[in-house]
Amino acid sequence: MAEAKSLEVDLAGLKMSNPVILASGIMGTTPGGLARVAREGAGGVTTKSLGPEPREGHPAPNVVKVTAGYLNAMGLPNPGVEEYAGELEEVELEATVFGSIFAHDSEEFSRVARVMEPTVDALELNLSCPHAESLGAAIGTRPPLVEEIVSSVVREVNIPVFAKLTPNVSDITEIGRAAETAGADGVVAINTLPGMAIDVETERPILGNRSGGLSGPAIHPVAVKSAYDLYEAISIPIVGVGGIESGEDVVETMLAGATAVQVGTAIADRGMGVFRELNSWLADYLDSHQVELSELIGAAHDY
Amino acid sequence: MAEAKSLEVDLAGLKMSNPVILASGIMGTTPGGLARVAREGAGGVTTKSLGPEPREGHPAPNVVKVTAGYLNAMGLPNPGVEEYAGELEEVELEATVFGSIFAHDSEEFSRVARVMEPTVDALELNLSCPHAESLGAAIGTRPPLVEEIVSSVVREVNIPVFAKLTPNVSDITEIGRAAETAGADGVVAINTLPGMAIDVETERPILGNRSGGLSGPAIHPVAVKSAYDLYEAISIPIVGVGGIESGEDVVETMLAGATAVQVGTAIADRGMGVFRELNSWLADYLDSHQVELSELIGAAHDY
Amino acid sequence: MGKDKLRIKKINSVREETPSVKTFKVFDPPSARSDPGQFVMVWVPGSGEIPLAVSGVDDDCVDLTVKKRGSTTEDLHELEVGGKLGIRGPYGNGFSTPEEPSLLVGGGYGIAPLRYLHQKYSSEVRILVVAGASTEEELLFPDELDPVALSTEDGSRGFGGTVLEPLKKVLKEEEVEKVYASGPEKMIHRVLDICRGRNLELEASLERIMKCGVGICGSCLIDGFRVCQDGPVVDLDQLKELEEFGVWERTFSGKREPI
Amino acid sequence: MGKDKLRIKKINSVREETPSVKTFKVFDPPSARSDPGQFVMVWVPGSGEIPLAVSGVDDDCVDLTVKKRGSTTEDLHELEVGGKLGIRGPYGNGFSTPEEPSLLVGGGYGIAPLRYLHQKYSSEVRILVVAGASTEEELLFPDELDPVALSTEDGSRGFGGTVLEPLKKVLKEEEVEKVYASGPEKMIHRVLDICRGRNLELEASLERIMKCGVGICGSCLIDGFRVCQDGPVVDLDQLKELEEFGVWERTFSGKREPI
Ligand SMILES: Cc1cc2nc3c(=O)[nH]c(=O)nc-3n(C[C@H](O)[C@H](O)[C@H](O)COP(=O)(O)OP(=O)(O)OC[C@H]3O[C@@H](n4cnc5c(N)ncnc54)[C@H](O)[C@@H]3O)c2cc1C
Ligand SMILES: Cc1cc2nc3c(=O)[nH]c(=O)nc-3n(C[C@H](O)[C@H](O)[C@H](O)COP(=O)(O)OP(=O)(O)OC[C@H]3O[C@@H](n4cnc5c(N)ncnc54)[C@H](O)[C@@H]3O)c2cc1C
Ligand SMILES: Cc1cc2nc3c(=O)[nH]c(=O)nc-3n(C[C@H](O)[C@H](O)[C@H](O)COP(=O)(O)O)c2cc1C
Ligand SMILES: Cc1cc2nc3c(=O)[nH]c(=O)nc-3n(C[C@H](O)[C@H](O)[C@H](O)COP(=O)(O)O)c2cc1C
Ligand code: FES
Ligand code: FES
Repeated sequence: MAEAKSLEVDLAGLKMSNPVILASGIMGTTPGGLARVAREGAGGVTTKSLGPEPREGHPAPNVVKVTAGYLNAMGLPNPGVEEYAGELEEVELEATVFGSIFAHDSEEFSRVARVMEPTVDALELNLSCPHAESLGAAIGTRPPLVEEIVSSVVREVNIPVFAKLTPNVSDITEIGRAAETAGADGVVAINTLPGMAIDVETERPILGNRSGGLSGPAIHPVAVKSAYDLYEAISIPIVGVGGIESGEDVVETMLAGATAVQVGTAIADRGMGVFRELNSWLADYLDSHQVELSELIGAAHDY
Repeated sequence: MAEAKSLEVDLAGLKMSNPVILASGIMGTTPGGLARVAREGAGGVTTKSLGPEPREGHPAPNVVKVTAGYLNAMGLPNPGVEEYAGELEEVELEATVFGSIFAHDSEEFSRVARVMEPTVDALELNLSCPHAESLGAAIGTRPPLVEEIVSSVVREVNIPVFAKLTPNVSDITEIGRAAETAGADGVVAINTLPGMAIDVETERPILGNRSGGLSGPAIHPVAVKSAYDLYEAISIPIVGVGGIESGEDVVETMLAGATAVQVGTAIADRGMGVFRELNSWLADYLDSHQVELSELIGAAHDY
Repeated sequence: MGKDKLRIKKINSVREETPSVKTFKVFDPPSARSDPGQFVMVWVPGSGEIPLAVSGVDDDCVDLTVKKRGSTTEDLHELEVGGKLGIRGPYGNGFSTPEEPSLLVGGGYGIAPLRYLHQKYSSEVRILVVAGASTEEELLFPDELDPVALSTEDGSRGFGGTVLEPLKKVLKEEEVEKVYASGPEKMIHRVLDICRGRNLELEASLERIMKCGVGICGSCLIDGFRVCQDGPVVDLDQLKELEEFGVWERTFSGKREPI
Repeated sequence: MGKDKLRIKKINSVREETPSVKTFKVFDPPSARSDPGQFVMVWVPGSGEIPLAVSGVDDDCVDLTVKKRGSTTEDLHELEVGGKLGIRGPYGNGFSTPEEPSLLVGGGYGIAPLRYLHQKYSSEVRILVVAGASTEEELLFPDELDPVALSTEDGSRGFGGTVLEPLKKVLKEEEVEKVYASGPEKMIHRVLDICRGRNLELEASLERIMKCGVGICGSCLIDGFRVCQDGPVVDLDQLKELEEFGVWERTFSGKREPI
């Protein structure tokens, strides 16, 4: 019998045991949550997005189920980067740790990045949260701003820097190119799509924040297309996110161009076992198709 | 017992028997298809988008099922506006008829509009088809172009003109405002979202055109938010489209701000009976809630 | 999702039926549970997607009997055992269960769905077959279906010309209550006339361009009738109502052209 | 979708249990099929969304027993019969089925899920109740649960102080194999100590800030344990492993603060 194929992956110089990463904002509110997900088999874990100050987030309801996904309007609750980084130092994590951060401008981004750097393996810049007014959305849709922020953080730190992109633009490759030009080590795509749910009995928007971000299987085809388009446009690695629930979704996203993937909402429907399940499906796939993981990346572009 | 509530609606001066309209591209490839949908109870029907010349569309596969929706890349097949308008004259239609048209620039749009005008009750400008290269997508994402096209068509014809918007922009209200400024009588939102599906066994994009437009329940929350945001931004009527499958979805979209709705993909899963079903649910809702249809429009904004 | 999601399947066996027709056997339980007359959408990766009738069922496998015609069927004919196909469906409705002496009339590869009908019911009900082909060697399933009469365009076997002559002859000689027809629309149009004249029941399987198979794209419309969902099997009463049937067909652009 | 989709329900009845606690009865089959210990997320339109234990079931109706505390519970208390609530769930796991002499210990509105446990099993198994409240008139379900011992903070009835004194007393006097506890985390922490000291089994229902209920937002984490999905019911072995339990709580921002 042939040797089992390796799931190891090199993502912008980060050696990961497998390509399945916990997405930001899911379970990562506390370092204890990250540790749990690492034990459940994720190759990498991403912190909740951390900002310069503590934030309580939006009023509840924060989450509402829709067909094939969830709308969420958490409103970036976080204890502030100092607090979080302090707690993160106490925890032992058996996975690559991505520190997600957000801020209002490039200077603040750099400040937050500096605090985060010592406790994580890489940074992920959340340029894309669609529902925190004046935070994120505006930034992530404007190439010059993206360029300014990314280059300022890249100058500031000595670990890989990823830019997380919003799909809420006409052409995501413009934003990807701006991040690459500014020296980003990789991009993460996509964040949630803007959406809303209104209850017909009370006539009210359900979310406390009225609207929120759509995640889950509903957005998966958008995520695949984003990875595919970015792969044609840039040469830094792409981390694919959005509605990944099955091993098949992982492979599909890698064929589109992703070097690794992130998983968030799937935990709601599939449970914490989802990381092991995806990896074991992936291992079987590599075996039965006699292909190396790295050969999958972008393979759909050959056709 | 109280009298049954009326489903009649006035959409930019068009008197419709009910607010449920067939969306463009579904069943409307031929006037015979429109007639069928009218018989099935739709208050309005929209033609397939017609252009200046016949087009065969993209190579197959043209449609692929994804979770909670479909990706399609038809590629705007149509027999050309002359041919279609000629055939349309032969057919008797018991519903308000919207003629959907597309073209490369404002001049061509006006020309196509002129041919279409005599055979329809209103025009819908497809500014938004995401998968016909250089047709649509580029146009519908640029406010100045939208303004130019809409005003040129509005000058040209004497029937109501609706601009159909793509969600593939950072801020759909900018495009809605451009259409309003240019004199559009209403907007239709939304068209499909850009998406893609790749088969993991053959490593190939499935659609003949590689990528396509996502429709169906998956995009419904995006449609609701679009209608909601547009309602805050413009004062011309909004026709809500995207993943409407149930009477509840109709009411939700109207509460967000729509005066009427369009239904497309639901026909695949719910069958041709969907128009009657939506209307009968709607009638029951109006009765049991003792509310007039027109009171629903935008009611969610009171909260 | 269910039957609409594309399923990638490997070809189990390939049989050459005639110089231009092959039958591909594929393990695919959903379509193996189809009724005769239903069809599947078949993706030939790298080539295209086309509608194909189920021509037979064997446990969890289906037969697809394909005439080499243009680019996609040519590419399909290139595939060998182990080759990959994408399948979705089955779609549309099937033939009713034959309960009285019935006659199947098929032209060319149109015999494909009738072969499945025959396979399923010929042991229970008396079923006669009339078949037509271009030449003797292009005749499909001659042994299985054992036609009581047949035609070839070149006259190399049976009647010379279309299947209509042998059909009329058999209807004169045999007791038949119902006709099941499949083949070119022109042929079916004629069969309709024949059945109306003789007060026979008729069910026919129609073919149009089918881009979606799920009833939304409109490419398969005859009047307001969606062949993919409301058909492909239609009965005599339905056919009578279709004004475009046998008169107009639709091209890929949706333009109508005389048949 | 299933249980996660918000269901809008009208309140069937409202009962004032104490000056600060009301029980709302709502027709909602999915949560009426919950196990004791499970909870629902309840949307008070125009106010907020909060987790509430099911405190009893009556055919297809559930009881929600709610203490007026802050903005959302105040708004909920304003609602009358016919008022609308949104419900999703039930979420989390429930208590195991009591099979041996058991003791329920509840502090304040924490008694709510225990009342459902009692309702469901007290006819089959010997179940004792020890309850605590701030004052005599705030004591919940005194008649139904008929506590063998109780405490009030102001000493107006039973032991003065916490529920821990009456608990210890009863454990000395009665044969008990298993303790079911619900109430403030501090109380449960102490009950844990008491049970460990006496080698008793324990199941406790925990409370944390719950923003999603479906296990993704992370607001309810204790270490890596998601109270909403992995709990809210935990057993003694699980509690022993949780380092933050009884020590740190999390604010709405996720910041940890001493309990
Ligand atoms: C319900 C139904 C059942 C059928 N069953 C059979 C069968 O059992 N055996 C058989 O041999 N043939 C069957 N056909 C006909 C078969 O679909 C065509 O022969 C085939 O599509 C021709 O494709 P081509 O590329 O070889 O030819 P071309 O005519 O060159 O077609 C080129 C392209 O056009 C498209 N195309 C052509 N015809 C159609 C069509 N009808 N619908 C959609 N797209 C089309 C495809 O994308 C194809 O790649 C059936 C057709 C229908 C509608
Ligand atoms: C599993 C579980 C079961 C519970 N069962 C009951 C019960 O049966 N009866 C009962 O009276 N109470 C119960 N609670 C506690 C109840 O959820 C809180 O009392 C309530 O959320 C307080 O909201 P408030 O607005 O009245 O108070 P405040 O403290 O003023 O809260 C203000 C806002 O904060 C949020 N909030 C407060 N507490 C929570 C929380 N725990 N989770 C999420 N959001 C919160 C809400 O959005 C609320 O609107 C339970 C809690 C949990 C976790
Ligand atoms: C509850 C929730 C909270 C999230 N919080 C964040 C966040 O803080 N920062 C961020 O970059 N993305 C956040 N996201 C977006 C996810 O990281 C991810 O991009 C998105 O959910 C799509 O992936 P999924 O479909 O696998 O969930 C959040 C998503 C959800 C559902
Ligand atoms: C098969 C198909 C073809 C379509 N063709 C067109 C078109 O020609 N012109 C257009 O404006 N929109 C077209 N659309 C978009 C629909 O009109 C509609 O905006 C979209 O599908 C969302 O609505 P739904 O979810 O109800 O289908 C098409 C959609 C589908 C699924
Ligand atoms: S093939 Fe699309 S409607 Fe029939
Ligand atoms: S409440 Fe969100 S994870 Fe538990």
